Formats: sequence, structure tokens, C-alpha cells
Amino acid sequence: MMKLLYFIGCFSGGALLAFLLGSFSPLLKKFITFLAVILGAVLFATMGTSTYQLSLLFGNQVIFGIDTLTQFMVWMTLGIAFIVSLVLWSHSELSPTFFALFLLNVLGTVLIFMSRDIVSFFFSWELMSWTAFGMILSDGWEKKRSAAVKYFMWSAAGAYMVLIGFSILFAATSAIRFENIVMSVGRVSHGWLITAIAFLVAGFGVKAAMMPFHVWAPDAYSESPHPFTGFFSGILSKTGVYGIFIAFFYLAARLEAVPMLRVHGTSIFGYIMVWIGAITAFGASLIAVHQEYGKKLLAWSSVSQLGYIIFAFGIADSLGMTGALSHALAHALFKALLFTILAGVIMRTGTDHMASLGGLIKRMPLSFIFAVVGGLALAGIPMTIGFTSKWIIYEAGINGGYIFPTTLIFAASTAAFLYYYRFVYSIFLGPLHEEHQNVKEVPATYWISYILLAIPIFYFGLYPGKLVGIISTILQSYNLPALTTYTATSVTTPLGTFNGMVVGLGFGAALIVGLIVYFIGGRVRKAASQTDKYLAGEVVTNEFELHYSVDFYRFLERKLSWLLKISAQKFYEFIGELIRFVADINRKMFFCGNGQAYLYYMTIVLTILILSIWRIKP
Amino acid sequence: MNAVGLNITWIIFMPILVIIIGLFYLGAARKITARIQNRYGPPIYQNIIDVIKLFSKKNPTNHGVMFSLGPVMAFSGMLISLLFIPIGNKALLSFNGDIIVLLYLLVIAPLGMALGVGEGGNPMGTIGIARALTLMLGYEVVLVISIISVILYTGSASFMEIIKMQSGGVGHWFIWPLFLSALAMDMALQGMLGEKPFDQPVAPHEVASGPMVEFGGKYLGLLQLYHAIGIVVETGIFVNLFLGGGTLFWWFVKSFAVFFVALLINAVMPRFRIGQAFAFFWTYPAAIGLIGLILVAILK
Amino acid sequence: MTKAKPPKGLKGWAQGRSLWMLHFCTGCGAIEMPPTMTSRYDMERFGITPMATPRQADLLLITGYLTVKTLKRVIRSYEQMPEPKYVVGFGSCTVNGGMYWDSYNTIKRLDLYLPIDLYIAGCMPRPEAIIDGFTELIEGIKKGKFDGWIRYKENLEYYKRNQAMVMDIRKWSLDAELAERIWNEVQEERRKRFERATVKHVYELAERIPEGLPK
Amino acid sequence: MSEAIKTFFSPSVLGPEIFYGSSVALFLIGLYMVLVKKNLVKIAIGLTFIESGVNLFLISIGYVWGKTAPILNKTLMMGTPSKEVVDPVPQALVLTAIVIGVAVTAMALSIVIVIHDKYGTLNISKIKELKW
Amino acid sequence: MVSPILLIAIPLFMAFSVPIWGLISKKLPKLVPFFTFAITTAILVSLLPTLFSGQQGFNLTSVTIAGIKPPYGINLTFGPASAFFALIIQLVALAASLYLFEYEPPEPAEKFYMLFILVVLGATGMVLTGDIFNMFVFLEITSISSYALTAINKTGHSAEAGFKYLLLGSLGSTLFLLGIALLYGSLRTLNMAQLSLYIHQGHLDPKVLMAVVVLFIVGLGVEAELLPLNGWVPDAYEAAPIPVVSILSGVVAKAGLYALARVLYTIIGIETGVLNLLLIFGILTLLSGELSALRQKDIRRLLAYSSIGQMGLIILALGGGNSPMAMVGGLFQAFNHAIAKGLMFLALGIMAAGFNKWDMESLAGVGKAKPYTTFLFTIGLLSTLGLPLFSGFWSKFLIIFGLVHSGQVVYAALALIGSVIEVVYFARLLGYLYGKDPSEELLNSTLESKKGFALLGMTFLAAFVILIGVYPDFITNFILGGTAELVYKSFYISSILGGI
Repeated sequence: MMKLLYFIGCFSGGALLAFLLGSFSPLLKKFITFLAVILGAVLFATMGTSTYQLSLLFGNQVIFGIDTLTQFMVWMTLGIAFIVSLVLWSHSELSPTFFALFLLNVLGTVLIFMSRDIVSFFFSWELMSWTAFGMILSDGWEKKRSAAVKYFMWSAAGAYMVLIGFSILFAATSAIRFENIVMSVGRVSHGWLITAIAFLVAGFGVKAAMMPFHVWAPDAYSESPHPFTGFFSGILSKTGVYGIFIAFFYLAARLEAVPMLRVHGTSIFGYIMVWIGAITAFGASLIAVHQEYGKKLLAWSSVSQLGYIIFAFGIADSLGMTGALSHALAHALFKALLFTILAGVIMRTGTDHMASLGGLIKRMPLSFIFAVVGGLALAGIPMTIGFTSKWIIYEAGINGGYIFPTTLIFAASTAAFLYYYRFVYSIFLGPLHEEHQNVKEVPATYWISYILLAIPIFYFGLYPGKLVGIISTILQSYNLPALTTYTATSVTTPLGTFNGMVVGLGFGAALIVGLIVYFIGGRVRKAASQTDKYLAGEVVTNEFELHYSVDFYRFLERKLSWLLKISAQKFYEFIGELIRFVADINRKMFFCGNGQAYLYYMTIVLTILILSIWRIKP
Repeated sequence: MNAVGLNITWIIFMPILVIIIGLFYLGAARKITARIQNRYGPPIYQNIIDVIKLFSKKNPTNHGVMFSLGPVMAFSGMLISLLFIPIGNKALLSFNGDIIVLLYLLVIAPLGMALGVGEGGNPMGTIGIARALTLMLGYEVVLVISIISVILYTGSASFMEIIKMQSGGVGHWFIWPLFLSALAMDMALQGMLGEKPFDQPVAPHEVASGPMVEFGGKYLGLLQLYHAIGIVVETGIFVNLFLGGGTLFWWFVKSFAVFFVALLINAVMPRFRIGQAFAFFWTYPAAIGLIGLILVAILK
Repeated sequence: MTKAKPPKGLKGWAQGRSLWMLHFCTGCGAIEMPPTMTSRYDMERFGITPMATPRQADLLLITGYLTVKTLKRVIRSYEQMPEPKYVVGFGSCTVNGGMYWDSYNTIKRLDLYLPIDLYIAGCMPRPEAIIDGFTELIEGIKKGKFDGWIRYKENLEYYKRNQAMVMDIRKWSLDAELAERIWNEVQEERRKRFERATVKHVYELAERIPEGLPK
Repeated sequence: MSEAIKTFFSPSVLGPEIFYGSSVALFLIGLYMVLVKKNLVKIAIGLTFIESGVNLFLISIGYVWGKTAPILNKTLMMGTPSKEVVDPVPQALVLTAIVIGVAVTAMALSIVIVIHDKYGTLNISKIKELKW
Repeated sequence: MVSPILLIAIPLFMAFSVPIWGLISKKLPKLVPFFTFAITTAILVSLLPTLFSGQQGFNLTSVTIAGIKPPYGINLTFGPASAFFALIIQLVALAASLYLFEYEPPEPAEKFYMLFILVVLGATGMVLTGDIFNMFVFLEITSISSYALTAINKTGHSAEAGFKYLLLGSLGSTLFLLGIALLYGSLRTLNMAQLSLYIHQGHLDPKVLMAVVVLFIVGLGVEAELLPLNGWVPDAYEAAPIPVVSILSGVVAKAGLYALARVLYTIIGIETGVLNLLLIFGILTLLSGELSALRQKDIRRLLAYSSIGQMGLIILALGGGNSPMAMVGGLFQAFNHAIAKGLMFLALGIMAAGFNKWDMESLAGVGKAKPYTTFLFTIGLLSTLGLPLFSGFWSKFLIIFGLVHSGQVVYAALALIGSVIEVVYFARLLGYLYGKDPSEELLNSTLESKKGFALLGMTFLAAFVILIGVYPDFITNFILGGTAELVYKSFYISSILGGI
């Protein structure tokens, strides 16, 4: 009880202090934030697995509990939060409000994972949502407004869908604790149950950027303050994933019992989610391929990666669940890494427009190395955590017989190479622009955070069994099917085996062989200058635009234009137009300004009501 | 113990053998193409001479560390992929990873090369890479559809399992029951090998040999080796999935036969535009593959 | 400093048997190349294949007359090739200007600007002559006879000075510092000569014939 | 004379409906003025009409034929007051309501004066600067 | 002896003594509202402990006036519901009166203060009275004073707004009176407990009953800002002086709401099906209000429309009265709305002080020019949006849960759609307030540091918002009591009439 209060107090007190003292000294706000995150982690470490009760509303006990899943998610959250707070040392320009809201946001996110009842869950959920909005705005400028408003609107809509789902469950079971809901969920009629779970999944889906609720995500991710984006995309979206997990865990068993909902050996919700996940992954990665701005590209990539997780959750067997949870961690790690690197690039160069960058490998080699590491994980190259999770997801898809969605997922993964290469090429490779000649490497806080993120990426890539082990423990504690055929370095599924360490050692040996072969070849000559290139004998100067980065995949775009034309955005814009139209009609009718018209309305209402009285039977 | 020792010896010698055989494949390809074009053609060992020459060249231009590492990574990536594909009933490392692992290992090589090309900073190289990646998006879908149908048919993603199921003569090869998938995969293979009509990435007349534009000397030598291994690996996938593997000799015979088909097409076809190539993969081969996949799903 | 030598033995053999050429199709020699490469004569028998970029090439073919404008590109391409590298001049135009002997904008003697390893005479040489020339080149390379790139490196200042007479070498040379220095020297010299110039001198200058031959 | 009037208005002739009827009539006249007339002053007058109608209705609820006013005097104290006087409550209510009505009317008219000063018109459909 | 009567008597005395204070010093009348409300608030707070005793956990005292016991005499009831609404009114009035310290009211200033006190007095009377005609009288006191305050600027706009308000308000209160007449004509009593008892016992023809319901809803709906009767709201909010606006939204509307709830719940009773009417009115008001605010540029009008939407939400919650949760949420929301909207209007007044432009473009970037005021404004705004850490979260949460619990899922969903629209325009507003650089004119306007007392009052309100947002149990007992008082008729009747 007290430990939980200390934990909450650590973050909220930190937020208050950062807000109040931050305007006096920039050092103070950074220090307080850093300290609060570390202190919070220490406090969390002492909490162990336990349950806490707080008396909150009408003396009701709201429950916060910590189990293995909570620990997994919270450590993920706190880890990335630590990275962000580390990176924030180099960002004095952010306002104290940002720091305060960041701490509140971390608190809200952690509380979501800890909450065990409807009230505290929704409280934390909303806390997490609005603080993120505040952060977009606190760093905010003219052009960010629309992204912020869009994010806020969507997250409110999502939260309200969640609220309705929860309230239906509450109305049907009269319980607010999850465990009690599970116990009495048998009393809920099928219709209400389906409604509730549809609302819940849709609501959580908004946060998890599930198509067609994804439209806010790219804008919001790309417009959020740069150091925070990694957390935003890596962790906040995971709350939606967690919510879907919770909803499925508590309700899916009940749904399984409804025979008419069974398709393909699982409930129709699972089937729908598999398709939605696959389409999200595929569509978003195709869009990501055509982005011109680095943050937009990564943002769409996030949407795509979240599609993988939703896909895997839909499969919902041991492989699917393992794949989803491991990909949640994988995505958090590599997306935080990539966004942090991009934040560093933006800090040094001031832009994320990829055509304006280029050749930064010469000036920021460390950033490049870790961008490659993050990219390897993103593209799912073996030896990184990205492959471990993706591989399980593929096996799950094929093993579950979801052949077409799996094909889409594969295509999405190939598209990931396309956009990833575009990202790393346009920013770090190619010719260096004149104005970036004097760019410096990122400060120490940045590259320390890179290293901290890269370690688990490789560790879980080489020891996939360790990751699967953690997740199996979680799934077993929830009595869900878990993958048990694993050793430290290898994982075996019904279809095949993957041994991360063998691949790693093999590749290491191959790399050594390659290097030996390379050094057999003798000396090389360093290029005389940046323009020492084969250009049909022509010599160009530095002003000449040699950076092939605008419209990188033009030919692809041309061929896929029919597919890219299908846009949820346009549909929503139409809806928005419609609402604005109705709003104007409403405004001009009921508030027309003529006092007499108001009296007319009054008389009409009175008449209608009086007349309707005659319908009443005595 | 002895078996393990043998295995390790095999793992060490296999790559050398494959490199030499791959270079002979390339030489044979030149010879065969020449004969089709009514020329005499170079000797069949010409590519070995080329590689020796390339490694003996002095002072090839270097554009930076990643530029050097790129070909190395390409070579190493192909080498490690090679170890995960069973050759001639020898499992090598393929008990430690299945087809999907191999598919993703295959990506390391192009990725490394792409990074190297990127640091080279030649726009033509980058265009080549962009084309190659686009092409990859095209054929990967077809490839995956075919592979999924095989996995669905056998219920396993392990190469050795699949090969074991095909043992017992020509009639047991999967090319017969999974003919459509095999056809689709062969089309995809044409793109994977970069043979015409899918040689847009390297098209010498358009982008000055594309990704290779800045690579000379030993860099090019490494890339030649990478290409040589690549041909064996890529045709090997087809051999293992549809032609039932076989002993070492027959394995290479089948592999060369697959390559030979690709060569014949290469010799007589002009080049697609890249957009057309991409669209081609997503229409006919994909449709054939999907029909095959549906048939497997229904009949299974 | 040990003097660089052309490769012999296995390296030389491989180099001779695998010549990748970059052909600079400047004149009518370009017309003679296709028959040499295709079915009738099939140059690929000798391992000679066309390459798209100088990075991959061993052999630079100058197939005809060179204007000053083209010369710049040729020099640039030549300098970008990895060593060992060989230059073959086709036809009389590369020897002494040929039928363009009095043209104001072509260069007359290619070996003043680039180290030529082999000339194939004729106007133009027929494919048989070309094959003959290549065979000699291959045999010579195997024996380590041709050392054009070594000469170019050792007499770089000489070649650069000659090049500077006809073109702005600052932009087109890989070694920018050397080019800058030589260019300045040549300009200074020229300025001095203009100061004491008579009409006769001006004519001389206009001919722009460099003096001397490489050692 | 008073007898004649008494007879004329007696329930046997017209019934209490006359009061209700006239109150409804007043209400409707007022409503008509309020809804149809454009002049602010007329609308204000309409409001007073409505009020009068409601007041009449209120007082006619408590009116009982033949009873005296609810003023306690000696005569009434002798008998049972509740049976001899009309209900006093509605009268009290109406008194209050009339006072309130006067206040509202005064308020309305004073605002009308300001409006006339500022807008130069009393037409209600032209006084709509505040809208939407 | 402290008695609830003082809550009415003291302001009445103070209101009419304002001119006398004015004779002593010109500056003294400025202080009168504050001291009046300080005293009344103190009295109210001192009375609060008496509420929470007795068997049910709360208590209802009936205070007779002039010694005649109910049902014959007029009585004041002081139960949790009345006290709760009185508390809302006093809090908002106190904060607004602090604002008056630095506010130059339009001449004649003394009358302004007088009317100011009278509005609050009338509203307090409405929530405290136990007699329905008395309620009408207090309603008229409130509304006539409000008309006058709305029109007090003596500009064309204010006169226009005042006239519109007067038209709707006077017609509405006449209809209310008509309803009272019908009730009295049938049941011969004016005491609310008595009326409730008779209706409960079925002495009233259902048709008459429904007619009364209709008249009451339409009559009181003007003050409670129901949909077609709320045409005056945006105009009045736009034209009236800022302290008056905060009073209008925080005090007058709440008094109207209380009257509606008291009449429909206690007198008529929810078993008669009035709840459906409330639901329909509520949802229409909510959606209409939120939609109208969507594209509004003038912040005062925007807040007015938002206020309409919030009132719609409260009415909707009252309509979900089958579930006590919705009812609790509704009352809670009434509290939150009064506090938050009052806070927002007062803050807006300071944001635009010395500047007098109220559209978003002119006030853009005020977050940099007047950070503290804007911060307070934002707290009110976030509370209105129903975000956690602010009190609005709990009430919205309870309302939606209660609505779904009482079976009205569709209404809950529609209400949430309205909330999403609310999010959109408030988020846009926040974007304007913080997202731009302030104009020169705005930077040169009156500094917020010159408005210390007003900021004190607002900080006081903001503290309430956050305190309740973090620890809702601070006030939930009160609300539970209020709900019980409104819903359990027998308790009310027996408390007033002394047992049946």
C-alpha cells in the first residue's frame, strides 16, 4: 500500500517539482526527471509481485496488482523512460511543462499495466492520453496543432469506446474488478458480450494504431517532441496492445463458447484481428515507403509493426501470444532506438527532411552504426530481437493456417527493407551536404542510450530462448497456452527451429572469412574527394545535387497508385465535413439571433409536449 | 564424435567447393549464352581468372569504411546462408534454422551491399539498389506464397524434413503435386538470380551496372564470389523444395538444371522496365502461386 | 624507393586473360568494335568484355580522334581506373592527328597526354587488326611488358603540364594539389611569354604544341 | 343591480368556465402578440397579456361562488372561516405574481428604450447582431 | 443560533444596504458582495456538520418561517441536496466576488453590486425553499436580476441579449406559474412535501400531472439551458460582463437545474416516465451545444455553447436516474461544471482584460503573455473535458457508467460522441492559446499581476478542481446524500411533515 503510494508520489511529486522549479533552472528540471525515473524504477524493483488496494471513489477499493506480465511491461516502460530521461539531458529547450507531463505520462502508463479494475484502468488510460497530448502541445507550434488535435480527438474516441465496453461489462456483472468480471462473465448475454468486446478492441485498437483507426498515429508520432517520440511510439502504443491482451484474456474464453462465432478453429474476433493486423502491417509499410520525412517514415513503420502484433494476437495460440508479446518488446526497443537516433540527427542538423540530409556517416559514425543496428532489428535480420519475434509470428501464421494474411505480413516485411534502406541511405549515406560539413557527433547522453538499447536487441537475438522463456512464464501464469520447446539459444516450433547463437557464431565466422578474403586483396586508394565518382567522366561540384533521395521509389509508387489511393483519411475527412455541415445548420437554426424565433421554438416544444400528453392512457 | 568432426570438416570445405562450382556455373553461363548467340565464348573457367585478376588489382577506390564493409558483409551473408541450406543430403547447420530463417539470412547480403553502395554515394548505384529492392518486393511475395504452400503441404518448415518426404524417386518430388507453386517459384527465381528479363538493377546500359558502379578490384571480386554462392543457394532452395535434394552430384546437377532454365530465358528475353517487372510479379506469378496455394489448402 | 613493376606470373597471366575494357567511342573506331565483339570475331574468347565503369575496367580504348573537350573526360576516367591499367590507341588519329591534323580543336598526339601502351594503326583498323593488336597486348601483359600506368605515375608532372597546355586541369584531376600548382606555373609562364610576345610568338602559342617527349 | 349582475354571472348561467375560458383567451392573445408582432413594445404588452391570463387562471382556481373575501372579521370568526371565505392562498399568489409581472414589464420596457437608442428600431427581426 | 434562513436574510439585507455603504465611501460597495458571500459561505460551512448525522447517514432539517409549520407555512429545507447546490452557488459567487475587487463595473456601480447579490440570493433561495410558489418567487428574483445584469452594460448588444433573455425567461416563468396553478388547483397545497405525498398517493389525474411536468420542464428549462429554450445563452454570455457570466453559468443555471431536479424527482417522481423526456432533452441539448461550439471563433460564445453541452450532459445524467450512479454523476457534474466554467470565465476575463477582444485569433498566444491565468483556464478546460487529475473525470465517468447501467447504452454512446466533439474544439482552443506568439496588443494589455484578488479567487476554485480530481471522496458523501434526498421521496416527506 505505502509502496504504491511512494511510487505514485515519486512520479507525481517529481512532475510537480519539475513544473515548479523547472523555470528557475534548466538543470533542475532535467535532474528531477532523471532522478524520478530512476527512483521509480528502484521503488518498482522493491515492490515484487503483490497487490495493492487504494480507497478512491465512494470508499471503493481500487486494485493495483503486479504480476509477471505487469513486470514485463513496466520494466519495458521504465527502461524506455530511462532512455528518454537520459536523452533529455541534452534538451534544455523543452519547457518545464514537458518534463512534468512526461513524468505523469510515465506514471499513467505504468498504472495502466498495474491496474486490476475498471476505475483505475480508465483513470490511468486517460491520464496517459492527455499528458501525451499536452506534450505534443507543450513543445508546440503552429503546425503541430492539427496533429495534436487529431491525436487528442482519436485518443478520446478510443478511450470512450473503451469506457463503453467497460461500462457494459459493469452493467452486466456489477463488478469493477477484473477478477470479479471474469468470475461473473458467464452471466453476460452473448449480444452484450460481443458488443462489449467489439468496443474494447476498437478502443484499444485506436491506441494500437489499428487500421482503420490509425490516421492519427503518423501525424502525432512525427509531430511529438523528438526525444519523446521513441517513448510515444514504442510504449504508448503498447498500452493498446496490452488492453487487447487483457480484453481477450478476460473475455475470449467466453467467446469461444459461442459456436456461431467460430471460424477457422478460433473466434471470429481473432480472425478479424488477424486480417486487420495483416492489412495494417502491409498498407502502412507501403505508405511508409513513400514518405519524404524521416519521422513520418518511422511513424508509418510503427503503425506497420503494430499490425504484426495485432496479427499475432489474433492467432491467439501459444505461438501467436508469444510472438505478439515478444514483438511488443522488440518494437519498443528498436523503434525507441531509431527515433532517438533521428532525434539526435534533428538536434544536430535541424531537419528530418531526408532529401536535405545525407552523408552524415562521415560526421556521425556512431549514430550510423546504431541506425544500422536498429534497422537490422526493424527489418528482422537474424541475430537481432526483431527476427526472433517476427520469426515466431510467421511460424504462428503458417501454423495457424492463416495463409493469406501471412503472405501479406511477409510482403510488409519486405517493404520494411525498402523503407528502412531509404531511411538510412538518405540520412547517413550518399554525399554530404555543404551545410552539414561541420555537424558534430551526438552528445554522450545520446550514444549511451544507443548502447543501452542495442544490448538487449542483440542479447535477445542471440538468445531467443531467454525471451521466449520470459514470455512463457507470463503466459503460464495466465493459464494461456505457452511455448515450452526452447533452450537458451534456440526455439522450436511445430514447424521448425531457430538457433540464434548458431546463426550469430556462424555469421561471425563468415564475417571473419570475409574480412580475410578482403585483406588478401591488398591496399586500396582513398577516394580523392567526395566528387570522385564515376559519372561518365564528368566532374561535378559540391553544389550539384547528387543525393538520389527524392521520390526514391517513384516507379513503385506509379505502379501502386491505385492501392495507395484508398485512404481512410479521406473517409474521415468526409465525415468531418459532414459533421461541420450539420454543426453549422444546427447553429444557424437554434441560435439564429432572432428573439421571436426562440419564442416560436418554445411554443412548438410546448405544443408538441402538450399534444403528446393525450397519448397517455390513464 | 567422428560424425561431428566430419560435419565440421564439411562445413569448412563446403563453401570453397560451392564457390568454385558457382564460378564454373557463371563461366558455363557465359559459354552457353555465347553458343546461343553463335559465338565461341570464353573458356568455362573464365570467371575464376576474373576473380584472380580482380583480387590482384591495386588501388581500387575506397569511399569509406562502410563502402569496404559492404561487399564483405554481402559475401559473409551469402556464406552463412549457404550453411543453412542442405546440400547433397548434408544438413550442415540447417537443423538450427528453417526455411524462414534462411529467407531472412539471404537478406543480409543484399543489405550489406546496399549499405556499401550507399556510402559510395553514386546516384546510379542507389538507383540500382532502389530497383533491386523494388524487384525484391515483387518476387519475395511470390517466393513466400510458394514456400508457404510447401510448408502447408508438408506441415514442416525444416529443409531436411521436406527433403526426407520427397525421397523415393522422381515420382515423389513435390514438383508434381505442387506444380503451380513450383512454376511460380521458378518465375520468382528468375528475379532472384537477376537474370533477364529482371536484370534492371544492374542494367549496364541504363545505370552503368547499378550497385557495382563504384566497386572495382577486390570489392568487385568479393561481389563475384557473393554472386557465385548466391546462384547455388538460390537454385538450391528450389532443388530442395521441389526436386527432392539428392546426393551431392545429383544435387548440383539439379541445381544447374534449374540455373540452365533461367539461362535460356535470359538469353532470349529483353529487359522489362522496373515498374513492369514489379507489376508482373504481382500479377501472373502471384496469381499462379495463389491458385497453387488454394489448391494445397483445399486438397490438404 | 623501389620502382613499381608490372605484374608477372599468375597475376600477369590472369590480368592478360581477363581484360575488361572501357571503350571510349570517340571516332569511327566505335563502328569497328561491334563486329569484333559479336559472333564473327567474338572478342570474349580472350576474356575481353566491355565494362560500364572505369572502376571495373583494365583497358582504356581510345577509338579515334579526341577533341579537347573529350580529352578531359578521358583523363578523368583513366585516373579513376584501378591499377594495372592499359591504354590502347586506335587508328592514325591517336598517333598524329590523322585526317584531323590541322583541326583547331582535336589533339594530335595522344601520348603527350596519356601513356599509350599500344597503337593499332589503320584508318580505321579492321577487326582482324584489332584482334591482332589485342593478342599482342595479352601476350605482352603476361610477360609484364606494358607499364603505361607506371610511366604515367612517374612522369605525372610532365603529363599534367602537357594537359595544362590545352585544358583546365584543376577541375579534372584527381590529385587536386598537384594540378593546382602546375596550372599556376603554366599560367605564369604563359603570362610571361605574352608580355614579350610578337605576332610570331602568338602564332606559336596558338598552335599549342607542347615541347619534349617523355623519358 | 348587483343582484342582476350576480345572476348574470352565476354558475347556472355561465359556469366557472367563463374564467378559465377568458384566461385561456388572454393567454392566447398574448401568445399571438408575442409570436406575430414585430414591435418590441407590442411584444412586451403581449407578455403582460400572458401574465394576466395566468393570473386570472390562478385566481379563478381559488374562487368559490358566493363566498366572501378572505378577510378575518368578527362575523367570520363566529362561524367556520374556511367555509365562508374563498381560498385566500391564490389571492396572495396573484398579488405576488402581479408585482413580479410589473417588475418584468418595467424591465422589458427599460431595455426596449436602450435598444431603441442603440439600434434606432423596434423591429425584433432587425435586432439580431448577436447570433450563431 | 445559526440558521439557514440567514443564508437568505443576510444577502437580502446587504443587497439593499449597498447604497448606504456607498454613502460612506465610494469604494466600500466593491467589498460588499465579497463580505456578504464570505459570511454566507461561513454560515453554510458551519451548518454542514448537521447534515451528516442520523440514521441514514444524512439529515434533512426543515426550517419554518414565521412559526407556521408546514404544510401550512412556508418552510426552508436544509438537506444534502439543497446544501450541496447552495455550496456550489456560494463557492462560485465567492470567487466571482473576489474578481469584483479589481473590476470596474458599468455605472451605476452600486446597483450592479446590489443586483449581483440579489442573483445569488435568489438562487440560494431557490435551492433552499420547501414551498413551490416560494421557489417561483425566488426564481423571479434571480431572473429579473439576471436580465438587468445582462443588460447593464447599456450597449446595444447587452440590451439585445438582455431582451432575448427576458422574453424567454419571463414566458418560461409564466409557464412555471401556470404549472403551479394547476397543481394548486388540483391538490390545494403548495408545500412540496405535501404535493409529493398527494401525487404519490395518486390524487392527481395523470393527464394533469403530465401537463404540469411539461409546463415545469419548459418553464425551468429556460434557466437550465435546455435545447430549444436556450437561445439566450450564447448572447447573454457574450454581452454580459464577465463576473455576471460566471454567475449566470455557475449560479443561475445550477439553480434552474436544481429546481428541475427537485420538481421532477421529489414532487412528480421518476416512476411517471419523466426520465425519457429528460433523456431526450438532455441528449439533444448536449449534441446541439457541442456541435454549435465546434466552429465558434469567439471564446465567450464557445464557452457558452460548451456550457449548454455540459448542462445537456447533466440533464442526461438526471434522465438516467434509474441508476443512482448516473444521478450521482449528474450532481457531481453540476458541481464540476459550475466550478470549472466559473473558473474559465473568470480566467477569460483576465486574459482579455484591458484588451476586450474575445476571438481566438486575438487571444492566440495568451499562454505566453499571461501564463498563470491561462494555466488556471487550462485546468478548468481539462476538467470540463473530463480528464483525470481533474474533478470532471469522475463525474463524466460516473455518468457514462450510470447511463449504461440504467440501460441507456445508445444515449451514453451519443453523449460520448458529443464529448469527442468537445475534445476537438477545446484542443483547438488550447492550440491557439499556447501554440502561437502573442500579439503586441495582447502583451500591452493589463498585466495579470494587477488582478491579484481575482487570481486568488480563481486559484481557490482551481484548487477545488484538483483536490477533488485527486481525491473524489472529499465530496462524494455529500453527493450521495444529495442523490438520496432527491430520489427517496418518503424520506423527504417524512422529514418535512414529521412522519406519515
